[in-house]
Amino acid sequence: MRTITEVSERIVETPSTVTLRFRYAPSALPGQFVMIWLPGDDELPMSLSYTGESKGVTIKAMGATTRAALSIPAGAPVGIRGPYGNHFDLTPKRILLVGGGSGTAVLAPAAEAAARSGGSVVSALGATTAAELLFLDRARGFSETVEVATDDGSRGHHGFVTDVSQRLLSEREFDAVWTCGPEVMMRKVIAAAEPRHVPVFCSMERQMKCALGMCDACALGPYHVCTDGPVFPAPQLAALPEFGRTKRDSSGRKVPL
Amino acid sequence: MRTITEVSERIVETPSTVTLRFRYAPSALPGQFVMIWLPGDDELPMSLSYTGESKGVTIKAMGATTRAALSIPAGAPVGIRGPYGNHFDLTPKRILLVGGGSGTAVLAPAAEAAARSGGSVVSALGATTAAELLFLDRARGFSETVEVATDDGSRGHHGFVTDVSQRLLSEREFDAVWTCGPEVMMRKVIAAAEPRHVPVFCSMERQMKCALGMCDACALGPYHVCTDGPVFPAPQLAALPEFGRTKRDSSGRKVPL
Amino acid sequence: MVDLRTTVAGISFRNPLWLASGIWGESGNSLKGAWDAGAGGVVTKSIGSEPRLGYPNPTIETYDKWGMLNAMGLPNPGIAEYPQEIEVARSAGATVIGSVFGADADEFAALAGRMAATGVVAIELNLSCPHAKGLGSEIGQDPDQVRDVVAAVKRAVRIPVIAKITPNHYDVPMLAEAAENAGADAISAINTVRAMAVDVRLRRPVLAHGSGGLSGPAIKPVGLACVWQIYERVKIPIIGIGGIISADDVIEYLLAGARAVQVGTAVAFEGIGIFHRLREDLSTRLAALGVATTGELVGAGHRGAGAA
Amino acid sequence: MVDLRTTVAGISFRNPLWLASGIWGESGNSLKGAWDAGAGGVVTKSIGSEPRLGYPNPTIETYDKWGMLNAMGLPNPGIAEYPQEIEVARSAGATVIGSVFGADADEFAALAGRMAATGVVAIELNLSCPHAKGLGSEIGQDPDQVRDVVAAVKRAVRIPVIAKITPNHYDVPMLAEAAENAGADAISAINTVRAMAVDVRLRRPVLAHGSGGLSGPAIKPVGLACVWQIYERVKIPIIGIGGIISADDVIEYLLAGARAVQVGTAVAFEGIGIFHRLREDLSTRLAALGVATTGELVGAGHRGAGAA
Ligand SMILES: Cc1cc2nc3c(=O)[nH]c(=O)nc-3n(C[C@H](O)[C@H](O)[C@H](O)COP(=O)(O)OP(=O)(O)OC[C@H]3O[C@@H](n4cnc5c(N)ncnc54)[C@H](O)[C@@H]3O)c2cc1C
Ligand SMILES: Cc1cc2nc3c(=O)[nH]c(=O)nc-3n(C[C@H](O)[C@H](O)[C@H](O)COP(=O)(O)OP(=O)(O)OC[C@H]3O[C@@H](n4cnc5c(N)ncnc54)[C@H](O)[C@@H]3O)c2cc1C
Ligand SMILES: Cc1cc2nc3c(=O)[nH]c(=O)nc-3n(C[C@H](O)[C@H](O)[C@H](O)COP(=O)(O)O)c2cc1C
Ligand SMILES: Cc1cc2nc3c(=O)[nH]c(=O)nc-3n(C[C@H](O)[C@H](O)[C@H](O)COP(=O)(O)O)c2cc1C
Ligand code: FES
Ligand code: FES
Repeated sequence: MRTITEVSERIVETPSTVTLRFRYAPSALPGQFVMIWLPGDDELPMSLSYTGESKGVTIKAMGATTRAALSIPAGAPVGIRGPYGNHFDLTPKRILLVGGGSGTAVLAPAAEAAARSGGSVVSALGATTAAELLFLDRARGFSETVEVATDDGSRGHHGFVTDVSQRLLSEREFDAVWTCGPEVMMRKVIAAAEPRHVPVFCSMERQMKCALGMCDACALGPYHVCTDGPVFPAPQLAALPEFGRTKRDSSGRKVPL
Repeated sequence: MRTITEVSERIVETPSTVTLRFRYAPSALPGQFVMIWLPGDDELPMSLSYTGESKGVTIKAMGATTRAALSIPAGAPVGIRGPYGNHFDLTPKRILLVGGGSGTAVLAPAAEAAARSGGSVVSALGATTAAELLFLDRARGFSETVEVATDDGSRGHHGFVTDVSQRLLSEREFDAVWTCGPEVMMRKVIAAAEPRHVPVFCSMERQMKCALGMCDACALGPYHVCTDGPVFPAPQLAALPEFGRTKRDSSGRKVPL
Repeated sequence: MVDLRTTVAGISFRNPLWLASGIWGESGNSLKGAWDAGAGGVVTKSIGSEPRLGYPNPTIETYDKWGMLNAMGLPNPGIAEYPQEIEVARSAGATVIGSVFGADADEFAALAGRMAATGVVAIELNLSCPHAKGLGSEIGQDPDQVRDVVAAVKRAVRIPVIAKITPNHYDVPMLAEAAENAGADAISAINTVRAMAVDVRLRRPVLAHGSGGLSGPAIKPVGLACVWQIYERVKIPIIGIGGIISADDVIEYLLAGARAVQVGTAVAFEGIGIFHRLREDLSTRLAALGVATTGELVGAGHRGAGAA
Repeated sequence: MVDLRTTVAGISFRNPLWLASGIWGESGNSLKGAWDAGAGGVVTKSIGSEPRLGYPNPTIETYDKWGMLNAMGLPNPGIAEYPQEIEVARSAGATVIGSVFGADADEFAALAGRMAATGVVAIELNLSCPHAKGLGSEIGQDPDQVRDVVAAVKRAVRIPVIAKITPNHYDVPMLAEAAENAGADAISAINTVRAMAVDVRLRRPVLAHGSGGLSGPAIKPVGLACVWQIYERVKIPIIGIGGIISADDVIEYLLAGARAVQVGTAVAFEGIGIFHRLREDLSTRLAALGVATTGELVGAGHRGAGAA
């Protein structure tokens, strides 16, 4: 039940991130992910950074497989199954998008859909350094305002993107916050939004094997990220001791994040 | 893929023949057959003598299983699969029906359908003796004329039903002849109709196991009775050396009819 | 009302529908989740002596709604860390069966002992994983080794021991007999059927491991044949596994001789809600068939034609 | 144009799509029909020394479009009457492979000799029927008996001998090796997988015989695993069987190591026209994959990642 498709286009987004575009017919909603098989290597969960007929995933080098993925040329065959998981609720109209690193990949198509249907998006993008800011131009397209933070101060606010999002939350009214990035970052986003009663939705990542809610690899408290997520409303996460602290490795053991 | 259903009604038609009625949802056309499982015993091919929502088969005691079937009470469970096979073409308007013994079982629903859609049916029914005449009353319902022949002369023409059908063919115009009965009988019907260019359609019987056109049990020349039949146009049969002469037993050996 | 309670090897279960090993069974929260969803018992992932990462992905392949192929490679957190997971499920009231796998009788016995100490109600011995070299089925296909493993485990624990049998053998009941002779308290059958998928475009096996095990509706007829034949050869209770997705599937297994069943792949096809649905459907169906307890049906298929 | 011709054990076939034994194979007219419909070779029903009526009905059960269960019980007209059937097919130009089954090496050898005299191009030994006591799989599961049967048949005939292997074994390639060591010219795999169905209303097995053999798409992953593993252990050509219904299924078997394939149950699902469709689809698909002959693909899955 995998579809083998060719990479139709390969776009270098940042020094550590590429987007692979490919034709894949099944329809998908922003927030959903696919399992992408890099033959000879591994099969990984990747959020769709493009959800139209020509789909795309945006991969950041994290370990061996994702590093290898960076050099996949256009024309190379990849296996796709999915899309899996839930998606962002597109009814809120005024949206704060908080993307950390490659987290912006999954937020972009959701924000584009929101903007297309008359919503307004304010984006706060963070990265270690200016060159690593993902989808900055794309964000300008779907956002009213784009604010930026870098760890090294090479662009925008010198510091955490959560400083920026906290300020935005105090300056403006939002119906929802959509965020994806390191869990400590998302924890802070939730903490800042809570007193203002703005609901936060986080796109989560865990080890995945089956993506079918069966093998338990992606267990997160009582949830399976593959079927109950990857998008979780903040209250579900806040109740979990592991959120922002531990994950499970391939063996199912709890390990620090 | 069998449906277990209860015999809703049991009608003694003749000393050697009973009709079992039962609910069975799949739609069927006159001429088609089902595989009926008499649990603990065998599973046999039986033409549908009633093709509506409440279906029916009319069983004549031939051997051990059909004899046992005669004593199946109302309420007993039977397994049904099908319907299988082709069916009578209902476009001809003036129809001669020639039924030998239990052969009338498969012809009756076809004739009823023809009559309902404005056709006219003339029926020639044959049996060994008057008591064995099947569906005489039913035939009066769908026929313009019903003529009868018995081997012992206890009713109607004393002799073969083919004598009657031959006469009818010479007296009247028909668009088609539908026949079912012993193959020697059907051979004669074909012989009589041929010079008059009236197409004849015969419902054939052979050993059946799969009823799916796979196991070869029902091989008849190049045909499988279960999928290419049971209704055959006469020219297909006339070309076969085995028609009216041999059949295959359960082992696939050719044996005399 | 139909009474769905069932007793296997002296242990009572609230219903005969257990979660199969390897499904929702790595974490305590998931075991609890399956219990909360209505499972009558929950079998843990097969646990080994050390943490095991399992095989790289792809680890699964699916076939419409009729089958699934997997080669997970027995990933598990290892027995040292596992008691805390079982505790999560047990403290929620779940009836937990602990599954273990090992390379020889000693390892099985040691693991079973540690597993028993966690408070599980029974041990299931995975003698049948078709795709982990040196583990599971290599042992499980040899009646002598089955006997040794079961005997060693029986010496090590006081709780009931269930031997889980492979279908990939010419004489499956012989394996069950070997387990029974060595003192097994129950047999569970079957594990997955050795199988494989090849990708036509890429000219390579789909699963990273190459071969794997087939599960889901496709193997129900295989599991039924195994349970039926085992029932004719052993006296201890049998837990039927393989392809169960409907109440009628459950009843088929009961008639073939199973006292309880396990549900695996159907959880992927339908979600954990399948336990609730199966429980409701089973009650309704049994009531319609005029059956008051599932026990009435156990092995009834062997007693010739019952009333319909 | 893609060249579909294939050579197995020195015999050339116009395409690699053969009719499997037991399907359209009892009568010469049907063998001819399958040939006329485009099959590259036609395997007869397994023929024994005497006529056999087979089991009473029900002899089959179907599962949607993914599987079929059968226990025909090897009905066949017997070797005395069968030459006339083969003659019908041969005189129409068909490439006929004669399948035989027996209770021991002597009977197999005698049958094979008589079968060879009919002009078939090769003998297939049914060492694998899962539901006929004392015949087929009881012999086929024992490597010593496989060796004896194949050796005796090889002494009795000059035409190639194909050993048809059961999947119901823990070490299927071992059986193939036994056949190869005894001189078999090819292996065909697989026969049906031991299986069963139970009727819930009637509380009895559906098949009159009780158990039977599973075939159709459900067993394709099983057949592929067998062919793949056999390919790694023997040098003689392999004919892949089990669940084939599409051109991609055929290619999967080629990649796993098959040089030709046989199609059975799909004939029930689609009709004999499947041979024409498979031939057309296979040509189209191979052309799209840039493959000129099926031979290029045989075993190519083992050589690691080819280009896609
Ligand atoms: C639903 C979902 C959507 C995802 N979407 C994207 C995406 O759009 N773009 C993208 O670049 N990545 C995404 N990921 C994460 C991606 O799958 C992992 O980064 C990838 O599996 C790492 O593979 P690797 O073999 O290169 O790294 P490994 O060698 O496995 O690991 C490298 C480092 O990353 C950590 N890591 C590995 N997997 C994960 C994970 N799933 N979550 C958190 N940390 C992990 C490891 O612990 C290690 O520190 C997503 C994950 C999930 C579950
Ligand atoms: C498509 C089809 C539709 C049929 N419809 C009807 C029907 O509506 N009513 C009905 O009574 N019967 C019908 N039959 C025939 C019925 O299936 C057989 O008569 C029955 O199988 C005999 O079963 P038995 O076990 O009682 O007889 P057996 O003990 O098997 O045989 C008794 C005698 O009948 C002969 N016989 C058995 N089967 C057949 C057969 N299929 N054709 C010809 N002779 C046979 C035997 O050779 C023997 O002489 C139909 C058969 C087919 C193939
Ligand atoms: C993804 C997956 C993982 C499995 N892991 C195990 C395991 O760790 N131990 C075990 O004994 N069986 C394991 N099995 C086998 C199942 O417990 C069960 O025996 C088999 O899947 C047949 O049941 P099903 O058709 O309901 O899935 C696994 C099955 C699947 C599909
Ligand atoms: C109805 C039926 C009858 C069969 N009879 C035989 C037989 O006589 N001899 C034999 O070697 N295999 C026999 N087989 C097995 C097939 O030849 C084949 O090995 C098996 O069905 C798997 O292929 P498939 O999935 O394409 O059907 C039979 C299979 C079926 C379904
Ligand atoms: S990845 Fe298997 S349960 Fe989520
Ligand atoms: S009954 Fe099997 S082919 Fe007709």
